[in-house]
Amino acid sequence: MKFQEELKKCISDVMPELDVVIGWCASFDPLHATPHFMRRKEDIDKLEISPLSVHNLATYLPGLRGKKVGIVVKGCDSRSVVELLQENLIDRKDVTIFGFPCTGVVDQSKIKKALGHTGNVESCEMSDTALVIKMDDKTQTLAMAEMLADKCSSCRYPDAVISDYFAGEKIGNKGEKDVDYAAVEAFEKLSVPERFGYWLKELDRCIRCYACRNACPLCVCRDHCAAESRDPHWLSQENNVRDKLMFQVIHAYHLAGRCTECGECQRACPVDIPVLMFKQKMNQEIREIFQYEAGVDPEATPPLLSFKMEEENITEKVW
Amino acid sequence: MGLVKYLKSADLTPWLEELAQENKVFAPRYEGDAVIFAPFDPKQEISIKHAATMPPKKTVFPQSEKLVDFTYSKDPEDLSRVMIEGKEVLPEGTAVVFGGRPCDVRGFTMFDRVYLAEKTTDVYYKARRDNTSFITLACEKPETTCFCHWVGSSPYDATGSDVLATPIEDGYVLESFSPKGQKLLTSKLLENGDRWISKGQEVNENAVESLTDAPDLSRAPQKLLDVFDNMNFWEKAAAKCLSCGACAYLCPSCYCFNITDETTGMKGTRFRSWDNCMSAQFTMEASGHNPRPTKAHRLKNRVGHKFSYYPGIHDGVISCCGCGRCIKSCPVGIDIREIVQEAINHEPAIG
Amino acid sequence: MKIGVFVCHCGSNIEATVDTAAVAAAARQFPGVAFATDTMYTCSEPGQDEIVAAIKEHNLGGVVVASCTPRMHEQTFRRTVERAGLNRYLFEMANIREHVSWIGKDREANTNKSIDLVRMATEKLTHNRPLYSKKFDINKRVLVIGGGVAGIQAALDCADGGLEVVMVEKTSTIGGKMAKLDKTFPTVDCSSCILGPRMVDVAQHPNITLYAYSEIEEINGYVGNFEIKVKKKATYVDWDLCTGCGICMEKCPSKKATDFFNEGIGKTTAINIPFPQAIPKKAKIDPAFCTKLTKGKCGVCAKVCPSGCINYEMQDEFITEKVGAIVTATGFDLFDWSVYGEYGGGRYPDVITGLQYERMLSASGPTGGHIKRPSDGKEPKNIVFIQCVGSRDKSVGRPYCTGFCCMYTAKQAILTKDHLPESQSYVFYMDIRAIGKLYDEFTRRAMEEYDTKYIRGRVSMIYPKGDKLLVRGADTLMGSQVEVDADLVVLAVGAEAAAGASKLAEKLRISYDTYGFYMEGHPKLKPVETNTAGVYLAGACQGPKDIPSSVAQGSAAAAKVLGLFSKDQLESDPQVSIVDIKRCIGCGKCIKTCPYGAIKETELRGMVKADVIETICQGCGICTSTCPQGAVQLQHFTDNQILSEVNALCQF
Amino acid sequence: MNTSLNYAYYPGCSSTGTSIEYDMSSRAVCAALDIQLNDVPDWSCCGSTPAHTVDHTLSSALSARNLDQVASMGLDSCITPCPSCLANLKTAKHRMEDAGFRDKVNNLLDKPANTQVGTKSVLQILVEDYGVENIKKKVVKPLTGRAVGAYYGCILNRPAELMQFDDREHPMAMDNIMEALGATVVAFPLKVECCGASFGIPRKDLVMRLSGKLLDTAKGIGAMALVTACPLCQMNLDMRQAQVNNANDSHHDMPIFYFTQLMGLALGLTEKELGIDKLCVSPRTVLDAMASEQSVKERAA
Amino acid sequence: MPVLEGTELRIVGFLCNWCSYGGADTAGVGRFKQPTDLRIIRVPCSGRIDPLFIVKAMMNGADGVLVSGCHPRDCHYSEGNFYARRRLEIIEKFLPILGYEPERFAYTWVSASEGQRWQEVVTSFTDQIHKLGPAPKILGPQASDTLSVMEAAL
Repeated sequence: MKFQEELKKCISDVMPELDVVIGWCASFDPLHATPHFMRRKEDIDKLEISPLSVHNLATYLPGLRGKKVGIVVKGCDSRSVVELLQENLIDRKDVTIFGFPCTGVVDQSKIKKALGHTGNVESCEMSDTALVIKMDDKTQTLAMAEMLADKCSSCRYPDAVISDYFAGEKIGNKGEKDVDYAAVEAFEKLSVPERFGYWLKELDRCIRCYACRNACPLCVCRDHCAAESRDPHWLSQENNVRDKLMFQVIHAYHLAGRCTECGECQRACPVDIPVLMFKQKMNQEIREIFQYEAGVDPEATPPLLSFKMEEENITEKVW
Repeated sequence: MGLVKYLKSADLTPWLEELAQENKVFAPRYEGDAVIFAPFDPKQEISIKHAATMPPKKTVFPQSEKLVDFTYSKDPEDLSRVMIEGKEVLPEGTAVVFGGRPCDVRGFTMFDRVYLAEKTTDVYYKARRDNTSFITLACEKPETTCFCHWVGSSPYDATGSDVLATPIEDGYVLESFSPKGQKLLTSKLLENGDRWISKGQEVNENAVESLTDAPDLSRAPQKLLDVFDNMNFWEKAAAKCLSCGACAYLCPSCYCFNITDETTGMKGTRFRSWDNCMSAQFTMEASGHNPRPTKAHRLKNRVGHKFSYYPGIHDGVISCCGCGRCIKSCPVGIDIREIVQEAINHEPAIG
Repeated sequence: MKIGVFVCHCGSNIEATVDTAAVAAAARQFPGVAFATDTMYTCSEPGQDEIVAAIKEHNLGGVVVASCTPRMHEQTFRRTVERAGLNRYLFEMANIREHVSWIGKDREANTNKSIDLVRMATEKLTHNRPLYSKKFDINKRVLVIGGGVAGIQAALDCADGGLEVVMVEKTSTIGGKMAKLDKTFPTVDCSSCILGPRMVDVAQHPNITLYAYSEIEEINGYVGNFEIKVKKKATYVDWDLCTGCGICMEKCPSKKATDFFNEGIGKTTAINIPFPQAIPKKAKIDPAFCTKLTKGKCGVCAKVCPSGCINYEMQDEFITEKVGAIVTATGFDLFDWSVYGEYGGGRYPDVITGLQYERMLSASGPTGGHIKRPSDGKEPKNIVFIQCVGSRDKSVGRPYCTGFCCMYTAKQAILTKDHLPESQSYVFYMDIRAIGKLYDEFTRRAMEEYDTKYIRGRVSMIYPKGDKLLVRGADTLMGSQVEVDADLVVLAVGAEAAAGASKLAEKLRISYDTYGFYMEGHPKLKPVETNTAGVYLAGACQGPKDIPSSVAQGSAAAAKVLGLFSKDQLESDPQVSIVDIKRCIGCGKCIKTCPYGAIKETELRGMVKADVIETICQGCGICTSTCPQGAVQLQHFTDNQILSEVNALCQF
Repeated sequence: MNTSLNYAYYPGCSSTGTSIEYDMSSRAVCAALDIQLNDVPDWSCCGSTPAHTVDHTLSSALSARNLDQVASMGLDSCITPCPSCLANLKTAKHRMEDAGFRDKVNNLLDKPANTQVGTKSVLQILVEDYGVENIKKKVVKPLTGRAVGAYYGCILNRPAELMQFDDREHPMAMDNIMEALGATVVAFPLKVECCGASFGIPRKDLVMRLSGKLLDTAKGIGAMALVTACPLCQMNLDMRQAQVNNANDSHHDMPIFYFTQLMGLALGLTEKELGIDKLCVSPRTVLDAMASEQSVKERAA
Repeated sequence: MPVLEGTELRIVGFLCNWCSYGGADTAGVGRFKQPTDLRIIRVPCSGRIDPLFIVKAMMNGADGVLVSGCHPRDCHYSEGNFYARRRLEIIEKFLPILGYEPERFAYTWVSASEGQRWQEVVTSFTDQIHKLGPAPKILGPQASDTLSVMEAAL
């Protein structure tokens, strides 16, 4: 990535004023990156930006409130930052945002599917078009386009929507693309019992680790989440699908009008439950009813925290 | 040396079906994109090519289990006199877990030291532990995240297992390591395995070959105590932690739980459910005070417990089985190996 | 918590279709229930004593009463448990009358449903906590909206009771509809002779501030502390200087202005004082007709005004008043009868409304008390009165009876005879509604002594025939068709809610019925209260009323206000939201959505937190359903309380 | 102006007999205004009197069939000169919205009827779709001179909820058209009075009284002629005028036109094609008067 | 014995205290006959209704949920029902993805004077739910507890 050096340069320039800058670096194997907290100049050398930079680092910002934080953001991540600003959970003056032109990040589960497993990756070469992975004495080439996360294929904000420094050439908003809810719509075509059964089956394996919640940049309640409280007592701690499903609904509803579909919830899930669909459905409704999209305007008020006396797109039931 | 038998790959399913007649059999299979241990169902293909996403922990230590069912009743003479009657719900039936890996099964030995201690035996755990036998699959090739050999184990370690199955071309060498194991190997489908033993050993040795050298962790317990108060160290280590429970819940050797009561009307149940020390609630006190207020404190506890405090009271045994799931499944790729090594190599600043 | 359950028979109201004994029996098996019984009339004294006794005997910690709607007796029973030493909020009600026994006869289903509702109530009760109200100071001033006879009565009673009164009147004079009347039934005494002095009292009373030609712009606050924004509409006349001499009216060249006070009978000048006895007696300019304001020419009034009080630049002015209670007396308006095509839909000048006729009869009216046909000024001989125009008529959306038309028609028939002894009056009626002291006697006099011809039937058509109007209708008693050659037709037009009533209701946050009349707190027991504490009703704004009832209600409202203000402090409703500081993460969503600005941001050890101002919080609970982690909880309607009800009903 | 006015045309039974001149003049006028009329193929009685007085299902079945015919023409609206037909077609459409009733009707028919098409009167489309202003533009022989009154009858726009046309008590459609044609229109107070039509057979005396009153009133306000839009009204006032005179010994000699006939004249059509000669009370004097008035104007000009 | 087996379904209502609860009372005072299925939970304002209560009710076995508040602009707290309208609309549209027919939930406005209207609302909503029959239920902690039964049903 050519802009990477430019980015490192500009991070090291501002670093003196900052307590920490968050980016990505290599992880336990060549197929994974991990969040990288840079405090000293030498940390910057480790910075690596690639299609493996999947993590939405905005998740860390509320926890670092009060500190001077620099953050490297993909287009989608930057929308989470916008939301956090909108809900004054972070202070603009304390956050320095580094943007770069993002060409998309991989979906690890797609790679896993393609390769059968990813337990022994020895090396991984990446180009704009392909992933060349060496494993089990075999070299396999995967088309990048097919390995990209779904959100990337329909991405309309490849460049950060908000940034203080931008490294590299902006790709420019692909405004013409529209969010793609085909998956949701397809799912809705299923019969009632099919839909009902699907979630029971999927959520059965949920281990209630709440990675989906804690990876979510907008689940700001964190330690006070209703999921584990007795007052209010929404959920029991029993291992039952009812409570697991209910939690997903709580999560989705509390994100209504806030969620930017960064997909961290689903990515974080250690047992690969497709929990993103709940949020996509909410967003689809929010868009249709309120023509609202989260994470683009720090000044906006989310639709569920406001109202109109006459709602153009709500037709009430006649009895 | 116990019984040694040979099983043709083709006979695996029939054998499991056979076992399923007297036992509840658990075997790994795909649920969505995850491989988890589920009640064996001949109609559904099992998946044992690679270590499962989830260890078979829940087969002995369920995600949540009923401890007591209780009912209130009233004295018809005086409604304000309420009697409560509790019924202990002990697990019943025997189970066989097929397809766990040495690390997975060895994990239970960490449980045993805690839950089977004779003064404080956990009856629920004991019941399941006694009634469950493990047919463990030796690993042919460790993954990048594997480090069982760091913590005193190996790809064909049979500790905690009743039968160790080593895959060889089109079959398995089965060796029993307990009376329970011997019973499991009485099936007609199995033939004597002596002539296959060498093949099995070959596979085991290759596996060991492919391991990278393990660092010496003997200083870990002390070193971790040394950095106990160095919050700076832990804050760095925990910086990217999301304090979710994935690591603990996927860990074959994490055994913490929470107990809650749920009541509807005049009936209620006391549940025991998994809990994890990464969650803020874990140490939250009724007063509202939390002795482990930050994720740094909490990560310190998890690493410290496994590599220092537990060994400290359990004759040096590290309560980590090196399966590497906490690394592989961590949403942000925290690597416990790194942290332990950093601790070991950490030199306190002079002065 | 030990719970006592009392299932009420309500005589046979509940018992007839609910097996109350069975409900009580079932309740005994519910968790926490230490005592359960069924009683004849739980709200009666013995009934309440039984509750008190049970609380003492079984030392109950909470009580559930299954009876009528809580909107009826919740307060009653809260006081009861309080008498027994319990906190009033350790009480719940199950509505097994309005919601069960009265809406179906299936005894099994009703009993079963009642048991459910009781279970729900007990489950909630176990989550109830004692709540304690705070005291807060009140502003002992009262706002009276509307200067009709009801408003005047309320204002004077309050003022005489020593309260400061602010009266806001939409038009430029008080007096309302009554001021337009010539005489009043059944005594046929002069309307302005009774009302006039009361209007003067209002003007002169030291405790009353009058804003005429003004409207309510905005209402904020709550009982005891309302803040009112009053809009004084521009009169273009400085009322501090205006002496009401009336020279401007004599000289004003534009004499085509609509004469609202005279109901459009005749015209008036662009600058005018509605009528000689107007209070305040001040002139105002009707900008639509003033050539100075429309074309910039003229300015005569400014020249002739001896006190130089004309100001063509005058703008609307806004004043803020602080009061503790509000009496709403906005009266009624006449139904727009032009929808009745069969009466000519307004095409025939000689078809007029009863109120227009009143102005004609009035000596101070546009015709100086002479009855003249609007068309040609001739004295009419045959006068036809048609009743129920816009009353008791579904087809025009006015199914209700206005109630006073029968009487004023009779009065007008009588007065007509007095004015024109030669004349003959006909009255088309549906029924005679003459309920009231001396009322029926009065209508009889109209028929017998003044030989008014009463024809029971509706009019199907009025059409001109020569210079007369042919009125054709049915005589349902004779079973025949009748036709009357009328010179003048007077329509007894019914009353409808005053224009803008619903808008004001929204500002007052009170509810109104399908027709726009304001809803009283309870049809029987709270005739002048509303659902909003500190807001009371007087007169026809609550429903069509004649003068005596309006005056009575005016006094009743005043009595309520005086009662409210008899204490120096009010107790705040403790059913307000409170913030669990530990759980609050200071995202401010509750602050954004609170309609009252009752939640403010505070800081706790460097962290932002929300904080509820208890006296401002009105207990709507929007914040509670907005807070994702449930840190702000509306007391008595907490998540856990509602969840316990849900779980009581839905147990998988 | 909308040049593409195109309707299905339902003449109704009376147009083949007593009110043939109404049908002629309607067609002629529409042609003159290039409004395209397409006859409903194989149309039948609408089921109006007497069917609807004895059997609603039958009467609606008849109408439904006709509406279905219209639908099959691929047109979505149908017009008819006759108010009774109009009322019955509209009523049928309305009743057919009720599933139960629809089934009963469809049982009587060969195939379920599509009754989605709307029906309007010729008068209504002239006023609403074509427009009085546009009519005015087309006038070549203004009807100057004599005063006419417009008589609508009792069913043309009632019940209001069903007919959805003009004011139920005080319609103005024909008044406006006549005014546009240059006629002096006198406000006729009994516009929507009943002429007694449906009692024509059983209670002649009623007809005499009611129609008599209409004629008296018309005369009283100085009308020289009445225009109608209803075959029954026209018949009672025109064909029965002599009888009325006998019964009430009055001496009316008042021509009763169909409004379309006067329109036709104003649009320059010949009396023949408008069936003027079919009227019982001779309109000659009135027409001549108008003619002379015109010629006076022309000379003046 | 929550509902009468066979004859009733479980229908939960959330009503605001000022308008709709009053409307239901008015219906009672007017003796307007209604089906017996509905159980009413009284809340101060439709704005207090957390849409999650509705989901909770459904997942705990309700067959239908009905919410009613003051007509827009008439809210006793002036704004509550405006917020409610948005939130309820969202959840109504969301329910289908969970495998509930959207018709199982409805929200409407009934004023304290509209007893007649309340009767219509309750009656037609109850019919609607009975047409749909019982909602899918979660029968046990494990998915299999429910799925096995569902498959058996198919």
